Amino acid sequence: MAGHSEEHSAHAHPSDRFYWIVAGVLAVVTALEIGLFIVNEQHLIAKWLEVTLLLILSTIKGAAVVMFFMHLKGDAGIFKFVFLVPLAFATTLLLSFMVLFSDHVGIAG
Amino acid sequence: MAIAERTAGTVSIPVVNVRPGWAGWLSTTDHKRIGIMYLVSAFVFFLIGGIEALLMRIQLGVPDNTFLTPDVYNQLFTMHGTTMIFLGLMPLNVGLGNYLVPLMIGARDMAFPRLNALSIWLFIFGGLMLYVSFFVGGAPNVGWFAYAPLTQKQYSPTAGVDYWIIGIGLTGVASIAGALNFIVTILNMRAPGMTLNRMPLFVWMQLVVAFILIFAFPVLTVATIQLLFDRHFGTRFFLPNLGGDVVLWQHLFWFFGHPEVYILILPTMGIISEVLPTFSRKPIFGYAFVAYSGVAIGFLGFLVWAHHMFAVGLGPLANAFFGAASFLVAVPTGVKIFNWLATMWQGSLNLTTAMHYAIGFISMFIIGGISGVTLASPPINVQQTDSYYVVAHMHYVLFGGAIQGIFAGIFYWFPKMTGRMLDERLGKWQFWLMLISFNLTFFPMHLSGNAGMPRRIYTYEADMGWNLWNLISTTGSLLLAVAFLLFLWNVVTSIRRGPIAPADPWDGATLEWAVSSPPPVYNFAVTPRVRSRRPLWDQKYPHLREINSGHGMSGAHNESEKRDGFEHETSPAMEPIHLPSPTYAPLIVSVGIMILGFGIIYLSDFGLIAASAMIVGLLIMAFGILSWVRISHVDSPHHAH
Amino acid sequence: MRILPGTLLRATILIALLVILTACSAGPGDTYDPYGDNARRIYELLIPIWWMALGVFIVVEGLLIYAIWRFRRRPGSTAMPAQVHGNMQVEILWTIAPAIIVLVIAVLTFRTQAENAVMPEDALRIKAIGHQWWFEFQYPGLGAEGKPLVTASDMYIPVGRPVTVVLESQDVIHNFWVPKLAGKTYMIPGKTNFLTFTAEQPGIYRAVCAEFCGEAHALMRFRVIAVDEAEFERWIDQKKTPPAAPVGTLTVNGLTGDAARGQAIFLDARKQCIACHVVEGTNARGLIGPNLTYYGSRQTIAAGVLPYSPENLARWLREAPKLKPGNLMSRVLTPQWIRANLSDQEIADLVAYLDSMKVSVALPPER
Amino acid sequence: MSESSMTRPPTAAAHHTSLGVDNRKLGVWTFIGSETMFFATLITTYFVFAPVNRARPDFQDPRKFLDIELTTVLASILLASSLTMVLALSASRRGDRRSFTTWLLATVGLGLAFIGGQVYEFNHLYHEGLTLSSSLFGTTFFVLTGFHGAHVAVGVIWLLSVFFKVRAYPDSPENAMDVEIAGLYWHFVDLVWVAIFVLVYLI
Ligand code: HEA
Ligand code: HEA
Ligand code: HEC
Ligand code: CUA
Ligand SMILES: [Cu+2]
Repeated sequence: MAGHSEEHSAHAHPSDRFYWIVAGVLAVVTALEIGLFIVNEQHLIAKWLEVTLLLILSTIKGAAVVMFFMHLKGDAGIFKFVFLVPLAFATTLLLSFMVLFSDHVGIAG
Repeated sequence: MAIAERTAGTVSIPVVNVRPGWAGWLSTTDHKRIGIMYLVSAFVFFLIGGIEALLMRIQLGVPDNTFLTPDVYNQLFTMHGTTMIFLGLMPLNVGLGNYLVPLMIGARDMAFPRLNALSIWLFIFGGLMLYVSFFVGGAPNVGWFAYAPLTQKQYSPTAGVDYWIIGIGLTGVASIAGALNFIVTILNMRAPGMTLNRMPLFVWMQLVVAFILIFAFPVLTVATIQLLFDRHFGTRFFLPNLGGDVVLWQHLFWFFGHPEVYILILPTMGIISEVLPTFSRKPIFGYAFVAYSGVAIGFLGFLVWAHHMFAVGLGPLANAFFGAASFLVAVPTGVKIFNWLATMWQGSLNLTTAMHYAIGFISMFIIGGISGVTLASPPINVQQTDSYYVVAHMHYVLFGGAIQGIFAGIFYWFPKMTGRMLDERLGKWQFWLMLISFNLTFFPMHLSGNAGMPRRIYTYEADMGWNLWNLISTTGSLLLAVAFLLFLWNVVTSIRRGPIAPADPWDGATLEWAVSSPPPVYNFAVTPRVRSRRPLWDQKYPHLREINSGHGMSGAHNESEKRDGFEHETSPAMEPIHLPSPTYAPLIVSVGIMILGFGIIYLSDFGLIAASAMIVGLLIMAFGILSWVRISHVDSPHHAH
Repeated sequence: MRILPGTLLRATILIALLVILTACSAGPGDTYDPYGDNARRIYELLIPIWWMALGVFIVVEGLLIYAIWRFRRRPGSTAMPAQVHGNMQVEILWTIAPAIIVLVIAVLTFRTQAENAVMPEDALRIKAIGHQWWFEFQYPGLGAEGKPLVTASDMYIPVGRPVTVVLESQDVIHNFWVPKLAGKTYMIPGKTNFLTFTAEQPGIYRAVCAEFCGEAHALMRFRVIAVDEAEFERWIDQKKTPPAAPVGTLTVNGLTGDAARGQAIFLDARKQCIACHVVEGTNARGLIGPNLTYYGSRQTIAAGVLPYSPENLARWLREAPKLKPGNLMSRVLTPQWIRANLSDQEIADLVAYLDSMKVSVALPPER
Repeated sequence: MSESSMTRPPTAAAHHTSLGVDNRKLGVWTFIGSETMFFATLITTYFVFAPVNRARPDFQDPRKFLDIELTTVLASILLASSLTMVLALSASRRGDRRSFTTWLLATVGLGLAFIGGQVYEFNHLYHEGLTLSSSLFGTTFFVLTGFHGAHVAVGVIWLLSVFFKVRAYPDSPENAMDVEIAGLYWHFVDLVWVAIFVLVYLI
């Protein structure tokens, strides 16, 4: 991590080669996702495990896009703030609504 | 004291290319003019909302009244609520912010002056669109939170709801654009030395509010888009018989709606935090606590939305959670209240009209806050929700709180904005009349609410025991109108004949008082360098300067820095003053968007005509954007003129 | 000295209001006058919170008024007060003190919440369905042949026995509120809600729809009639047998209506009534409007628009569009339609018929 | 304006900012934060209704309608466009105008390809009987992916406007920033697709 942030700091921008590598990683992860999806049409592993793996893989993907393509990694802290705080709110929104809509008891007060 | 004069010899004063007369206003990108346009248009909308309220109050003055038909009454309360919130209070706050934030942080303008102009136009057109609905088949009549499925075509066949959606949509885009502008301006355009820790509290609160806005508003936008699709394009988000979920609308609306009420109150809490110290001749007590409690309120505001839904049947667990979270808001709010009291404590209170209103804010807001706490208790809430008790609560916080806070701000900053003083004596008459009639109007609503009077009823039976309360309310509201007329009179006469305002009429402490009244277009001839929270104050009273200002900041002040609250850049002659040129582009873009909006409303009913309107709108928009891009390039600081 | 008279004035007004409050007797919708366990527990929760709130109010306003009086700038004074920036101890104090108060409030709240959420197994279940703009009540299994017993606008319940109201809606959201018996609960299309309460005293309780539900929301009312258990059984027994063939006459507004003729008109498809209304034991099977079986025993007409009386009933049939703007009956029974299709004599006959269907119950007092 | 003021480096006094970051870049990042909430709400709605859809008589099974091959192509297109975008930025920072043009137009092309793919997909689904009103899945799916598609379209227009601006004023010192902020928006739209891809198509 430290090694990279060196590279991204100040105005030293990463090389094109680096972007190609990131894109390669993204391609591989996407392939893994799709592979997992197709293979598990046969229900080889439990659904929850598949979902967890998929979420992890796409988090990696998203993080790579944000950190390297959008250069959030190593960029000014304020950008992290204005992006990550709403991201946290957004996640809260999603999770809390899933809880709220999971079952209705129907007793008021 | 005015820097502009003192240093004018050493800087290049820009030739400002302001168009004369109306054209100047239509093409302006000056944050001060835009601020005034916000204030004036919002105040006009406010008066219209007030007249709607008066009509409702007349209808409710006596039981079984037939002054209004139910449908008209329903349109009136919907438009009253929508107007007051979206077209009155919010833009009044935005207007003050627009005018003052750049001045207070020592900037020449907002970060994006043209975007700022777009915001004001979208706001005005959004408001006008809402009001067009009255003339084309009926205004929205579903209440300001527009619960599904009443809003569906089946139950609300007129275009009123569509106008509501589009009108709110336009003002919503305006608000989001405005919030982006505030965030960037406040974070990035502060004068040298103006650390976050030295920012005036009004600016702090505007910053918090801008963040709340950009987090909360998109949720409303999505909900209204979904409703629009339900009404016109065959979706079923909120159609229960097809599997849609009407409770989802409520969650989405209030996920926005509760943060919204803090959007309304926090800027005025910022005003109070400016007015009280000035007229107490003391610094704000517990600056950091007042600032961070605002952040805490803003944050907690996102965790309490379902306290508007206790009667929905979410289950005891959910209700308990949202109730507890709501109680928690009382703590940071209390912190603010007590710090304000401590600011006044042992001060030298100059009881100007602005100070009257600031004190009025505290005394009335806590009544609303306390009724909020009873409402936040789920069991109590199910007795009080949907009753006039809620109407009482909201008006104590909205009127007793926010509107009185705005008046504090207007009386405080009017001299700065117009160069004239308002009449203080008239102002105090207005204050007392307003305070009394406000309580006459809204206090009885606690009682009628707890005596079983539901809200949003156009008539009631004579034997319910509510007659006296309603009569008092109606009387009070008529007196309120007199108070507003006093204010209008005061403004009109003072602008013409009021005493000329000096740069610093109140012995203020913050940067806006360092420039002339009204300030020059470029605000500061030379960008000030800030050394403390009270830059101007420290300059006027060097012996009282805050040695350790910015608490916890390193004491790296050298001798010359200690001498002055703020200084000017050491090389004044160097910096050319750069101001954005006037342009019609934002106006054109918003006209295009408005026409597009009309097209959307009628798309499913008048396909061809509406579609052509949409295309026309898009073309106008495209034209506006093109000239926008051109002017912003020509105008860019790097571009040789 | 400027500010004092105003403050006094304000205080006087508030005190005057409080005096009026205590002096005036409870109205029919008063939440401070509970007759049901649910509402009573809420009221008992409100009282301590109210005292705490009053305490906070007095402290804050007291400090405020004292500060204004004590620290106001005297004329000619140029003194510069001490520039105090803050104090950690007091900050902590006034963070913790309100926190403790709200903690107490929360604990009390949760207790009441738990008590009011209890739904006993043996509670009487009544289904309440919201319509634009009236309430329908179904007593499952209590009608003829185990079918639900259906009525509207008057909800009979036994005293002293827990009732669980199962809340549903036919169209938009409504809100079921009997202020003296229980807190309100939404009736939501696509969702079922429950509300349990016990009436502690016999009585006729006013109730309303509290959520805005469209044009005639203000006129969507009902009554809860709590009678003792034996009387309730008697009501059920009568209600579940279809009304006998109508006999007799009734004079309304000078016209003598004939019940049997009225029934014939009612059942005449050209007069439309049966398209929307049910009368048990006849071929009136319309499900759009309220069930009119034993209509003669209603307390009110059209969800509380008028008190029940033959004269008012005749008025309703003639002027429904005016009496309750927007009501769905008037979509068909427009003023023109009525003029063309219902003579005053026919209306008198209809009234005689509807009024002839009565059950006998000993009515409790109005609360 | 005096000549001398123009000789100063563009990031100095004229662009002095409190945080030392560019105003417009900060604005776009903040806007992206706001858009995050926008899409989160749409995605939340999708999830709230997924189980309801399953329980209804007019249930339409996402798995039956969504075609993994087409989706893979769409996802790859957008990911590739992110690469070309960042390469365009890199080229514009280097001042390499030719490869900037290439990569930027490649991005535009990929964006158009994505939109084309989505139009194809929607058309295909429509003929299979999935519409806005056919089921809750149709309702939530089209509104979510449709709004994403609209964002891609806005992105394409934005990129084109940057392209023309740079062509008209090749020496403007703001060009790199113009490209960067358009790129930020573009990557964000890609990012949303990463989420939609997994949440809607795969799970
Ligand atoms: C400016 C706007 C504003 C503000 C600031 C507030 C503040 C609060 N509101 Fe209010 N509210 C509205 C505007 C506002 N509200 C509106 C418009 C509605 C109605 C919407 C509609 O239905 O149309 C509404 C409705 C509303 C409801 C739903 C009612 C219903 O319909 O059922 C609830 C329920 O919890 C609630 C709670 C609160 C609480 C707990 C606060 C708290 O933030 C208050 C905190 C403040 C204090 C408590 C006072 C100061 C504190 C102290 C002095 C410390 C000591 C105090 C204690 C220990 C108690 N509000
Ligand atoms: C900032 C917000 C705000 C403000 C300031 C007000 C101000 C007032 N409100 Fe409002 N109100 C709301 C926000 C606000 N309200 C909201 C959100 C609702 C809920 C809506 C809903 O249920 O959907 C509501 C609902 C509401 C109701 C309940 C309606 C119902 O449920 O049936 C009532 C009833 O009395 C009421 C009354 C008033 C009155 C008398 C004023 C007075 O204070 C108004 C004072 C102003 C004036 C009296 C205007 C003076 C005008 C002139 C002097 C004329 C000058 C003319 C020219 C120059 C041409 N309001
Ligand atoms: C279009 C359907 C429709 C038709 C036709 C119709 N009604 Fe109604 N009726 C209603 C509805 C709906 C209500 C409830 C109105 C309300 O309270 O909002 C109602 C209410 C009533 C009431 C008052 C019920 C109560 O609960 O107090 C009476 C009595 C009544 N109708 C009688 C009649 C008679 C007699 C006719 C024929 C001449 C008739 N109705 C025709 C729909 C209809
Ligand atoms: Cu039903 Cu209001
Ligand atoms: Cu709230």
